[in-house]
Amino acid sequence: MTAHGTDQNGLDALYQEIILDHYKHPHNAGLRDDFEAEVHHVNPTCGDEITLRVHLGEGEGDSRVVADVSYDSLGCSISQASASVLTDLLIGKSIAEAMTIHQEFQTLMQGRGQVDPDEEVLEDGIAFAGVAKFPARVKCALLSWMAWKDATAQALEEKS
Amino acid sequence: MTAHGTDQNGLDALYQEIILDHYKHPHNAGLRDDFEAEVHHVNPTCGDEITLRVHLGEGEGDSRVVADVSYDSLGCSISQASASVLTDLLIGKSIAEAMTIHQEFQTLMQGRGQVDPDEEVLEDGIAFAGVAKFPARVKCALLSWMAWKDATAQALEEKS
Amino acid sequence: MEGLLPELEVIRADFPILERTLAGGLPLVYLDSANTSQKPQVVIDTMVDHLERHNANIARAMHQLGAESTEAFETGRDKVAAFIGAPERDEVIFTKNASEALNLVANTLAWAGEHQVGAGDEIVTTEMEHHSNIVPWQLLAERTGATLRWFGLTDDGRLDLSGIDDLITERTKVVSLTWVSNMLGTINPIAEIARKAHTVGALVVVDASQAAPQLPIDLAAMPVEERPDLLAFTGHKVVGPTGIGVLWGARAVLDALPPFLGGGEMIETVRMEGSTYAGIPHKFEAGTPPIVEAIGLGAAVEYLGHVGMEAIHAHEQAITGYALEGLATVPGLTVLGPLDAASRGGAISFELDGVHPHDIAQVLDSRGVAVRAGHHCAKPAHARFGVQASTRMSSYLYTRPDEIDALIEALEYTRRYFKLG
Amino acid sequence: MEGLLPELEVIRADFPILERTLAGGLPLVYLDSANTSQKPQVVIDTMVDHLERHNANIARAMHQLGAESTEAFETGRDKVAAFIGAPERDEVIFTKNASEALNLVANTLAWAGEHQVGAGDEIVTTEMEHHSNIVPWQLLAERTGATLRWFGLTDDGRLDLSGIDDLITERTKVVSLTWVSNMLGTINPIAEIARKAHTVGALVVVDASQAAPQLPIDLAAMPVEERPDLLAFTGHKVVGPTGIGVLWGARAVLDALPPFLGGGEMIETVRMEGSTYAGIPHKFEAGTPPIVEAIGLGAAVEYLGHVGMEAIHAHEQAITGYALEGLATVPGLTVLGPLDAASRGGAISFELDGVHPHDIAQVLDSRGVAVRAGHHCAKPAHARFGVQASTRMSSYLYTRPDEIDALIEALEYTRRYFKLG
Ligand SMILES: Cc1ncc(COP(=O)(O)O)c(C=O)c1O
Ligand SMILES: Cc1ncc(COP(=O)(O)O)c(C=O)c1O
Repeated sequence: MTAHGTDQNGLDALYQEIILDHYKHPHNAGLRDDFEAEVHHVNPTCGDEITLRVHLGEGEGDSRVVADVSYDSLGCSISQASASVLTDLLIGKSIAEAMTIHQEFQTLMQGRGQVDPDEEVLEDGIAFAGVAKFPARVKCALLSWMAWKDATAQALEEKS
Repeated sequence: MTAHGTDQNGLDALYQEIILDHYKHPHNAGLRDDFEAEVHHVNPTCGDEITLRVHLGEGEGDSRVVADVSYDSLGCSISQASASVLTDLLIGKSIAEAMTIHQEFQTLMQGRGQVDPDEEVLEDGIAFAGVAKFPARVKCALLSWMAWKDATAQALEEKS
Repeated sequence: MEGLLPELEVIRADFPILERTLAGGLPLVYLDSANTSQKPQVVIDTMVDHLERHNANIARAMHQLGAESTEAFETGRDKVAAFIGAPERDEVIFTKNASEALNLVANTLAWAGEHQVGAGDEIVTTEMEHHSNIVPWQLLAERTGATLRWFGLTDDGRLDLSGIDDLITERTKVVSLTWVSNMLGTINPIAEIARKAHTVGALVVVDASQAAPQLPIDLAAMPVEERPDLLAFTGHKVVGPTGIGVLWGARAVLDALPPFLGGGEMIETVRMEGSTYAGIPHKFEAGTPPIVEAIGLGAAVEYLGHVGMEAIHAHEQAITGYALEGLATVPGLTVLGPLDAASRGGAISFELDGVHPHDIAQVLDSRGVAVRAGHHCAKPAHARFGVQASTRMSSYLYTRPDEIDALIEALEYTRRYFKLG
Repeated sequence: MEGLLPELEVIRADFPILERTLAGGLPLVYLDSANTSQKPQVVIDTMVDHLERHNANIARAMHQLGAESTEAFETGRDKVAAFIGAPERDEVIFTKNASEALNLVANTLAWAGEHQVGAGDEIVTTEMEHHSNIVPWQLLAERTGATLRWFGLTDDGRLDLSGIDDLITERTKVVSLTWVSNMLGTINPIAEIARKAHTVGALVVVDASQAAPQLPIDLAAMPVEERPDLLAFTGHKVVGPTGIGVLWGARAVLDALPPFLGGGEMIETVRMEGSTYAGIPHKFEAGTPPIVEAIGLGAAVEYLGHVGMEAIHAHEQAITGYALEGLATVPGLTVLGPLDAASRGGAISFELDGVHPHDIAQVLDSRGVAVRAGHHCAKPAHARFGVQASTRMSSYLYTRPDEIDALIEALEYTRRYFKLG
């Protein structure tokens, strides 16, 4: 599974091919016009930034659909790939389902490498398992996820 | 020369009989009405305080006589005895002479126990030689002397 | 003696300085712990290990040393949070000492924000405070036009609460007081005062500099009405290093205060035209924090936790009781503050007729007994009792009863030395 | 190589951390000294000796430990004064870091006094400052109605002085700038700027956080017109501990500033109704100061003095020159800031096409090479060059040329790892 032969101190566990692919070819990138909430999140220590918009479908509360997540981000491979994977995983899901995935991803990231990811739920997201062993990089992986949660909360408030 | 037989870690060098005598029976104590300048000095670390008045004789500059030094002080044996000795030494001298004595006393106090006092000049003041070995107490011994210098400067300014 | 730490000799062996001898080969009798406490080997070793093997700047560095240093520093915060039972670990702010922690609060209250203090507002403190809990409020009052008011003291050294309804009113914005007096030893009823202050919507600031070393503190377990909004203490009095203090504050309050010092990691983003700020705790930790000190403080409070704060408190009370008994046998000696050990901490200030405190301390020092003489940064409390200075003995978890005996004996010697009756 | 410290191996042996190995048994290549420097054994040992044998609070204590501690602390001040050639040792104020030193100045300028800043006044800084020399001035401007203005930068990373006559005018109350940039490495012409600022009566504040580690400083030898009025630096970057910084200020200026933090030994007398304050340095040292840290800092600057600041500066220039040459060989790598070693300090920030700085730092770390990635607390300078982050290597007196080789090699590896051309 490692990308470069001998694993340099876990480096290949961090930089899985999947991550590098998403980094070089991010999915759903760019800001799109339909949205109910936009947030701007910064990682103060390193300066990584993301502007993220959430567009929800009609309906009530948790059952509304995540119709779109669009974003513009500046940052390292981990933070960029993570945003790309996020959109793959969440767009089209109900908010309830998306929150479950969010929780699963966060648990994985904060598990210090002790948590086994569920490929059924996280799909490409399981490639981030190695990131959990690098505490300084966990924030990179979570930046877009925190932004999405914040934006979704705002979008829901907007409605009510 | 020590007051109490065996010298407890230089204690007897600090508390010479002369010092204890001046402490118990201070000379020229109290505030008197004739004065050109009054100052209030505090040793911030320990709280010792002195209010000191200087009365100068007629004349010009340095040749004026220190007609009186009166004071009210709160403090330890060293600071009290020092004020008492100061008045003995300075009252009646010209300002020029008094400044020389002041300088001599200050040099003794700041000499860390390496300076030999001149009994001709300092009289009872030589009893303070032992204080110079106790850095924490040097400020006690100098409190009244600093106050006198300050008050005298103010009294001279007043005139001009 | 009832209440002493059972393993006292083991504990003493943890403190290398206690083996030191002084001039003349005398053993050290250290009774100045309210001024600063001694440090156990584990605190020193933890700091050395950090400096020799893990030193790096925190938060900002991605390399292995940086990750180790950051982890050690933030673990220090976790340990401090556990030590005081902080509801949230991010509510623990590292400052340079207790004084900075108190000034942080007083200083930020001057500026625009929910809790801003202005003309007509009142700040309440007490006459038994350390200067570090008086001067910041005087500066705040002076600079904002607010009025500083204070609780007076009873003759036996307790807060005079009789006028509390006049003192704490709708105009009161802040009530700041010490939990345990560093001069009188008095333990104040902070729960009762907090309850009252909260009914008028005032912020309650507690100076725990003398409480944290001696009393078990569990903020999360306090009823909210009685819980301080902010609480300060200092590292060097809880067997930790100098250069570090702690401000704990309820999140809502800390979030509402404007920034104190600017720079370093307290920002979210900086443009020349303006900046936004990070969340707590970083918002109040401008610049490189006291890293090795936070790590040392973590080891210190963990050490105290292992010994047990209940056990330390009992030990202090036993020693204090024993000392009060001993001091009562010295002719001409008057203790300032409450006379029963149960309602006081382990600092005892006293006067001895006919000898000035400096002279007492000097003679005691010549016998190896280290105490403090002066106003102990509590001039108003001294003025209240009509004294300019006093002598203070203060014990800690390593104090042995025979050290109290040495003190009493040295006081007798002092009387003889100064030829008192 | 010309200019290297002749006894480099002896010096390296003084720094215990340099013997450490990292994950995978790799040797440590520490190139993050502008972030924080490593500590020589003598600094660690001096601190340990103090904690194990002399620990006591200072100034206030009359006993032997107190006298020893006070003497050691004040000797620390003497050594720092000598290190920067301070005209007077009492002009050296100990703070907790450089950030607090800068904030002390900005904060006290808000209050009544000779130098008070108010609406209509102007404060001048530069676009290459560390956040710690930007945010305090933004807060001051915001809170007083003054205006913050700044020098822009030229494309090669120097101050753009072309508009100096428009920028520094009769309205200017303060000019605050860094001596050496922590991001671009640029050494600024502080003498020239001070001279100009003094003609309009402005105070000159110099952030010497990156200068003090590398350049010989002799304040007393500077012509007064060119001498800063205030100068700040931080202990942990001059091989000293964290938890301590230095503010030097001309006596007349420090005397004229109102107090900053209140409490502890900064007072002359305290009554509940009002207080008066001590003279410098104590006036600005509220609470228990960083005692063991001041002692450690004294040992640190003495150590640097023994090696010789001229020699250290030459070493840094040699290493920097060698590094600039090496970096120039890496395809797609761009150095930010001046390209000649003579006009810059030992921090070199760079970009590598196609790889984000975090990813570079991560790969470098896997090879044992510790560098910093991010905005280095200099977001405006990054914004000026259109980058959001950069990678920074920074050397110090213990850096060996083969460590630069290791960096270059690791950068090549990074390019291969990310499959760049
Ligand atoms: C130029 C400059 N100024 C100020 C600082 C702040 O120093 P400290 O974080 O120790 O307060 C630093 C270092 O971080 C710096 O490089
Ligand atoms: C009650 C009290 N408050 C505040 C302080 C100030 O602590 P620090 O000097 O560490 O700031 C002290 C100790 O000196 C104290 O005893």
